[in-house]
Amino acid sequence: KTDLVLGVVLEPPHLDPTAGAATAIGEIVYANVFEGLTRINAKGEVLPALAESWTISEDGKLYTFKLHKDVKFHDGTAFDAQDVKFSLDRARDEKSTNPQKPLFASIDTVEIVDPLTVKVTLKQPNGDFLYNMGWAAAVIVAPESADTNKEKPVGTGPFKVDNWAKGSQIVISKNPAYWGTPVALDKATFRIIPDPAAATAALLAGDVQAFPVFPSYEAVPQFQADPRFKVVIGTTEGETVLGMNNKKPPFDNLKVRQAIAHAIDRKTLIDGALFGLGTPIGSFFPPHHPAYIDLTGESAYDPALSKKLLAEAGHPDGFKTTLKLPPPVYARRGGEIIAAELREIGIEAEIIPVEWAQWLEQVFKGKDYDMTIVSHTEPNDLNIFARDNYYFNYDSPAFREVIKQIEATSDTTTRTGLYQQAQKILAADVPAAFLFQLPKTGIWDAKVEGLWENGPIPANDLTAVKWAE
Amino acid sequence: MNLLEISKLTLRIGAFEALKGIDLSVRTGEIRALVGESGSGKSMTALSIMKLLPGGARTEGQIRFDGKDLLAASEAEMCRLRGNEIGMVFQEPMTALNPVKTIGEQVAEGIRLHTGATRAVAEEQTRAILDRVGLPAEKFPLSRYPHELSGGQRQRVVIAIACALKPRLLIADEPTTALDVVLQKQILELLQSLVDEERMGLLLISHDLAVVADMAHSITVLRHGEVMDNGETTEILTEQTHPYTRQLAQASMHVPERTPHHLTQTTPDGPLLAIRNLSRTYPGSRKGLFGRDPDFRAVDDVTFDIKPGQSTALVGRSGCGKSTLARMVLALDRPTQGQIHFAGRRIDKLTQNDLRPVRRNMQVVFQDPYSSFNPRHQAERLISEPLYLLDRELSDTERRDRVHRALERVGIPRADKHKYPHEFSGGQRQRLAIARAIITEPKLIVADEPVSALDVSIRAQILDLFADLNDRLGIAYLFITHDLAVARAITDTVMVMSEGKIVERGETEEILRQPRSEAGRALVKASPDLHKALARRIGEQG
Amino acid sequence: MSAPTEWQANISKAFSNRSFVIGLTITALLALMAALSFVWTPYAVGSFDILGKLKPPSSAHWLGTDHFGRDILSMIMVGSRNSIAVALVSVIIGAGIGVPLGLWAAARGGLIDEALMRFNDLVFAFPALLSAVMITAVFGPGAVNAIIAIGIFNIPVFARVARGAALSLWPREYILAARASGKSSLLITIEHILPNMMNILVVQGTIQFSLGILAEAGLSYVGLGSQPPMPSWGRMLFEAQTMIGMAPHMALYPGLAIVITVLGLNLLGDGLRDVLDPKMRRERS
Amino acid sequence: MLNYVSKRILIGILTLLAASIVVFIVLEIVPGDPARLMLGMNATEDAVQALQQQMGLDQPLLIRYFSWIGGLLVGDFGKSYTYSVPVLNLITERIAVSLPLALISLFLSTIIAIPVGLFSASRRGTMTDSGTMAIAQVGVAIPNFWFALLLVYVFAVSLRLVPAGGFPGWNAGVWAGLKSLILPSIALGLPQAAILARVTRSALLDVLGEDYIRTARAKGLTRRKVLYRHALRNALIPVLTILGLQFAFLLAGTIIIENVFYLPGLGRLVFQAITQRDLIVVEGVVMLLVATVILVNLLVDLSYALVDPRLRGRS
Ligand SMILES: Nc1ncnc2c1ncn2[C@@H]1O[C@H](COP(=O)(O)OP(=O)(O)OP(=O)(O)O)[C@@H](O)[C@H]1O
Ligand SMILES: Nc1ncnc2c1ncn2[C@@H]1O[C@H](COP(=O)(O)OP(=O)(O)OP(=O)(O)O)[C@@H](O)[C@H]1O
Ligand SMILES: [Mg+2]
Ligand SMILES: [Mg+2]
Repeated sequence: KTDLVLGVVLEPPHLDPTAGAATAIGEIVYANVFEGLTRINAKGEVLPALAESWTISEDGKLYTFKLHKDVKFHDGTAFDAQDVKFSLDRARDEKSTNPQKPLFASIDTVEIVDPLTVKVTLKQPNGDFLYNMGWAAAVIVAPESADTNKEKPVGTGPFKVDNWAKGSQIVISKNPAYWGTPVALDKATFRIIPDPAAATAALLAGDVQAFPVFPSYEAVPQFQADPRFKVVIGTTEGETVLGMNNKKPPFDNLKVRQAIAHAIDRKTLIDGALFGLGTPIGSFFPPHHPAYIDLTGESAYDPALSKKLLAEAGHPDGFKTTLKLPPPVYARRGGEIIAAELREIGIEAEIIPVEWAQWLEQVFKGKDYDMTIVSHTEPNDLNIFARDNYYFNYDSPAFREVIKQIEATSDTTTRTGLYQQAQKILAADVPAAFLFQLPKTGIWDAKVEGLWENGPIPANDLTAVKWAE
Repeated sequence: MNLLEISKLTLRIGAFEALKGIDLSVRTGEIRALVGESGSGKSMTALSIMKLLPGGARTEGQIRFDGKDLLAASEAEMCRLRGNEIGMVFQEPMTALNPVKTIGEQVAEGIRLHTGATRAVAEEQTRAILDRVGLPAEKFPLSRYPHELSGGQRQRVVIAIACALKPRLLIADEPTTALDVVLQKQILELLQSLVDEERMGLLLISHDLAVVADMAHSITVLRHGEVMDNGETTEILTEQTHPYTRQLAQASMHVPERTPHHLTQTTPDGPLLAIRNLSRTYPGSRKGLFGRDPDFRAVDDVTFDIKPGQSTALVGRSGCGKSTLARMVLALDRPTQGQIHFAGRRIDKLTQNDLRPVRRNMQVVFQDPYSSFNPRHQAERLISEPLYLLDRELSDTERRDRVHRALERVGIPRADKHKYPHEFSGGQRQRLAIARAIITEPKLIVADEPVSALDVSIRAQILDLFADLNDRLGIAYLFITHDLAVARAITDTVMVMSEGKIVERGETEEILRQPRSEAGRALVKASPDLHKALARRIGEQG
Repeated sequence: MSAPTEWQANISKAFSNRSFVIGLTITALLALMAALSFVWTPYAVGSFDILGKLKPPSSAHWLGTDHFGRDILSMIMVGSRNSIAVALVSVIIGAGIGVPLGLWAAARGGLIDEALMRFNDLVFAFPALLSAVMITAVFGPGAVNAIIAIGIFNIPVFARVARGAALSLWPREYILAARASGKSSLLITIEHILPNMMNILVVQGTIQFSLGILAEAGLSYVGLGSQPPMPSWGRMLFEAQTMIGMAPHMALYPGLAIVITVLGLNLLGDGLRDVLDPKMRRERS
Repeated sequence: MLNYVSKRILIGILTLLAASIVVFIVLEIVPGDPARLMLGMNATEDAVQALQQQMGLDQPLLIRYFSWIGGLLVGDFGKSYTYSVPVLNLITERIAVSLPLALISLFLSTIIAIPVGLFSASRRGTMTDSGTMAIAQVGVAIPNFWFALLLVYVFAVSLRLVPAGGFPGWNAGVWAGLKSLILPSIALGLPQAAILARVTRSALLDVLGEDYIRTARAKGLTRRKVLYRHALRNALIPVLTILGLQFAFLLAGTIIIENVFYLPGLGRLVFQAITQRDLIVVEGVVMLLVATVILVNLLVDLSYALVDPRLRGRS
């Protein structure tokens, strides 16, 4: 069997990862249709891709990429240094609509040495640069097809997009002219199934054979008990937090934030909202990362302490506030539980459900909120707490300093130390209450092999997927 | 053997006994009239024969048609009889025909059903019968729909349906009540000639003795579900042995006593109501993409006067514009042209507020005693409604006095003032309507067909009341009616209206005796008149 | 309103009408349940018991528990408040605005009438749910906005019914008589027209009420109705949807609650129509 | 007649125009920026602005309105913000699902309801009649999405007779397409059938009380013949009215049902477009739905004239 039907929850608005942030785009095209200079594998490691190798200068500012030869785009045009320069310059351009523009911010110049060699000069050293070049937003596109990639994506990957029935499914098929190791599948269909109940039914009925990110936690035990299926609970980069508006009273008071953090029972929360499938976190860092330290004890569940802290902060009877919840089920269900737990210590949180567009407008951009629940799924995003004007309104010079050092360091052990220092600062300052790491619930036919177990980045890399005999 | 022989027919609907042991017979070729006041059970008798009674009705006794007991007959047997052997014509021509089928289809349906004729043959027969009832196919193609025919024409179609297969018995349940007198005459003549031609038996139902007096061979009088009187027409009408029959006959011929002094009385102020060149046009209905029917003049250049205390009748065929004229006089509708003067003042352009003093002096009585009152108000509140027109608020005692006086004048006990409309009989309601009209002591009452919905005996009482009020209070009337007997009874002068115009006017007696206009002659000729019928019968007998 | 004797007659007629009696009983029980939920429910609806989640019906939880371990019976009881409130208020809004509009159009005729009919067309032309989606997109989901969305749809319904009834009353002779008594359109409308169409309005009100319950459930089901912690039948169904395989009782009972409520109201409406609407009465005789 | 139709079309166009203004204004005040939504949380401010410019969202309201309306007049619905394909293409793709769904449900509800109504009316007052009407009464009270849920549970999850949802596309074959529309059509159509059956029955009973029915009976027609030949056609007017209303209702009903069965129809398109702030798609779909409702109403009114000759010559 050489074809596979995969279920995905969200339909991508279009298929150009350099022009839209939707994870749904990456989940279809990353590594399958488009490739970057580097790529990130299932473990989150950086591997060579279109760049077969690279050298880094002593000062860490000059990267020289050696490109693969005989690579062709799906439309038959050849891939060379020209395309790399075009892609990177286009992403950095003033008029660029690249959703991850900050990834390219450190690039100073891009030069073509010869058709298979590119030199990239950075403004300052950046320990994450190679990793960044592995993101979906950094894939290499051809100037001829760049503008039409949204509809007719033309990449260098092992699959070509065949057909997109809007609202229903996207079909990709094997690219016979692929430069690298040929893939085992001839055809893969991504069927769009937003509804959890329908997803469950579709898997059970065999309409889809794999659901790499299954949308319903509650149905998981049912599949675990069924030998036809393999259930894989992996990790993601999604640190889920109860964000608080750090500049808005009463959340400007550390004691109030601490009180809230101590009022939340992470176990109940994970059991109730995720049916037990998440990992509790005590700071803003993924547990699977080598530099992770468990700080959940810092904000252990202790309602009595919460009440005491509240009283110390001048709110012995609690207060009224709001909790804006975006659509995902972890937020909506988690919000209900947290609101109930806050009620126990006297905080009356009115639940206001919002759509993503509203959330971005009101909470993220307008900072017009008291509390919110959201999962930060971008990898390596500890630095958001150091950003100016970020929606938490958290402002800690000490933390900024640590982040600055991390960015300028490439040495792993130094970085580990710095990461741990940063984690501790956050756990102490409680700019947000840290809840859990979002799980990746993958369910697929027991005979399917090679799908990613974890989600270091949003992708359904099908290059190694095949049916067992 | 009689064609139809009903004996001891009893009919119960629930606990209510609608018919109590009726005996009735119709011979072949005989026209039998079934007469009685409203609710006496006439229709129930007819429906019993057809076995088309409402659900829940139970019958006892015997109905023999041609020797066969219909009450024992199966539904299938009845279906074979209906329309084939027994035909029936209903009262309301406007609703008796299926609006979505052509008249041809509706007539042919029964023919095909009973004779099994082919479409072509049935169509041929349909043409013939429609031609016979006066709807020749050249002028009235079979493809016409009922709404494309007038009331009289529709009733002809209904008759054609009933007579298509030359039934041996025809039942006609008030076939003309909904039509004006001229049409009534035509339809009755049509029925008569059909019966004569085919030697059918006809059971002709009516509430009006005068209507059937001319035609029927024999009469059965029904009251409260019981037969009161029964016999040959001449005998019944001339001898009037049964008191109820006598009562009916007298009511039909009743003329209130009036002192006609008002007629000669002239007032220095001139007429009470003066109408000058009054017209009312209704926009024509739209036809097709470009055209529109020409505007329709419902009232056309009408001029007349009513003096104080004068009682004037406005007579004419249905649709000639009488009600339209009345509405304009009452300032409920605005004229397109012309002027209306009331008590020396021009009123057709006044605002609602300026109309108040006028309205106080001009009140109205309508035709339908059932819809003239808000069903949710008590009599006291209903009849005191026009007091709203008085310039000052009345005290409670004054108001009560006025109500009592008005009730007294129309002959309703004071105690009834707390009753609701549905607790009064039709005649009492019409008295209440009159009480409401006179409570402001107006100078003019416009009455639009105030007695045409009432049974003859009640009609006589109401006419007396009108005459009496005219005498005692000197109220002038504009009395709209299509019934010449009514006009004759209580008016001094009469105006004949035709197609929006007043074609003739003069003293009532004179005009009714010797109409000069064609419209007037047609009306007079067609009016049922018990006197004349009696005279004719007696003459025939020698 | 109505003549007392007429009332008595109607009441005795009503209680011999099967639809009316069954409908009234169901509706009364519903109202009772809603009222009771203010003072007592088997369990508090705000308290979670994650360990006891998704339990099938038992003697402890008659209708079982949901995914947070809440008692479904208690949720249904409290949810009935929400359904009743939303449906009732939107009927009041619809009737409060629609009826005067319809009466006005019928009394004035002409341009105003035409304008009202066009407004009706406009509102009717929007698929109801779609407008509700748009309204909640603007104002955010919530009970109040659900009320507005449903209420807006009730306006033309009541306007149309009121207009139709008033138009059939205006040519009545008692209205002509009142006009001949010099009363203004407004006064006639208040004294004669409105009281005489009360029956029709009551019947329509019942119908809209039951439609309102369905509409609220639909809106809550797509997440646009009232928000937690207030339980709502539609949202309970939405949440049950993903768990229908393991906890069908979660989908069953709230759905039944909706069906029984709507059924009761419809029966009540049917019964009322039989008793009050003269047209039907004539048809029966 | 022609005159009447042209007048109705004119009114329809005015209604559409009014609707377009209402929709445009309502969507204008919906909070949320499509450009920001597309670019996500890491986007820089200038990237968002650049995208807004690309989408034409930086233009003033009036200009956008008129260019949109102008486009509509020549059949150009604009270009989707998120999908960046012509809105018309999106709509035509989705209509291929929604229209069959609505039509099949309408067909289903009609072929069930009218015979049931006739059957019940012809046995008026019997146990069969009250039994049928009791079932219909329950049917009216069932929310279609709940019914859909139960259907999925029974037929797709437990019995696995039909797919639980999804739509393979018409290229996968007509039968495959129809198969995936079976449950949704039943979920939509059956509750409607209950309503329609009740209306049919009561319209028939109304008509059976008319005088001309008595005339027909007096001709010798049996009850049954009267029912079919005289009553049915006269009862069609209220039935047609409800059918017209139902079509509009079905179109709206598809919004929920398409979500339950994850069918790629108009309903889901518009729902999704609202959450993604793809306003131009929302506007296009709303206009289309409104136009459909107006058109269906017109057709229903015209079909009245077909049924009832009295209405043929009216102004
Ligand atoms: N379906 C019914 N149920 C109960 N009573 C009825 C029914 N139809 C008629 N009646 C009653 O039966 C009696 C006789 O009615 P019927 O229709 O025969 O009177 P009628 O003499 O034809 O009167 P009209 O001149 O008004 O037509 C009346 O008292 C009437 O109220
Ligand atoms: N509102 C209207 N619009 C158009 N035509 C009308 C209107 N009202 C009445 N007509 C027409 O005007 C003519 C006169 O009507 P009117 O009611 O005055 O007749 P009428 O003499 O009172 O008849 P009837 O004796 O039947 O009451 C009729 O042909 C009628 O069709
Ligand atoms: Mg009768
Ligand atoms: Mg008249």
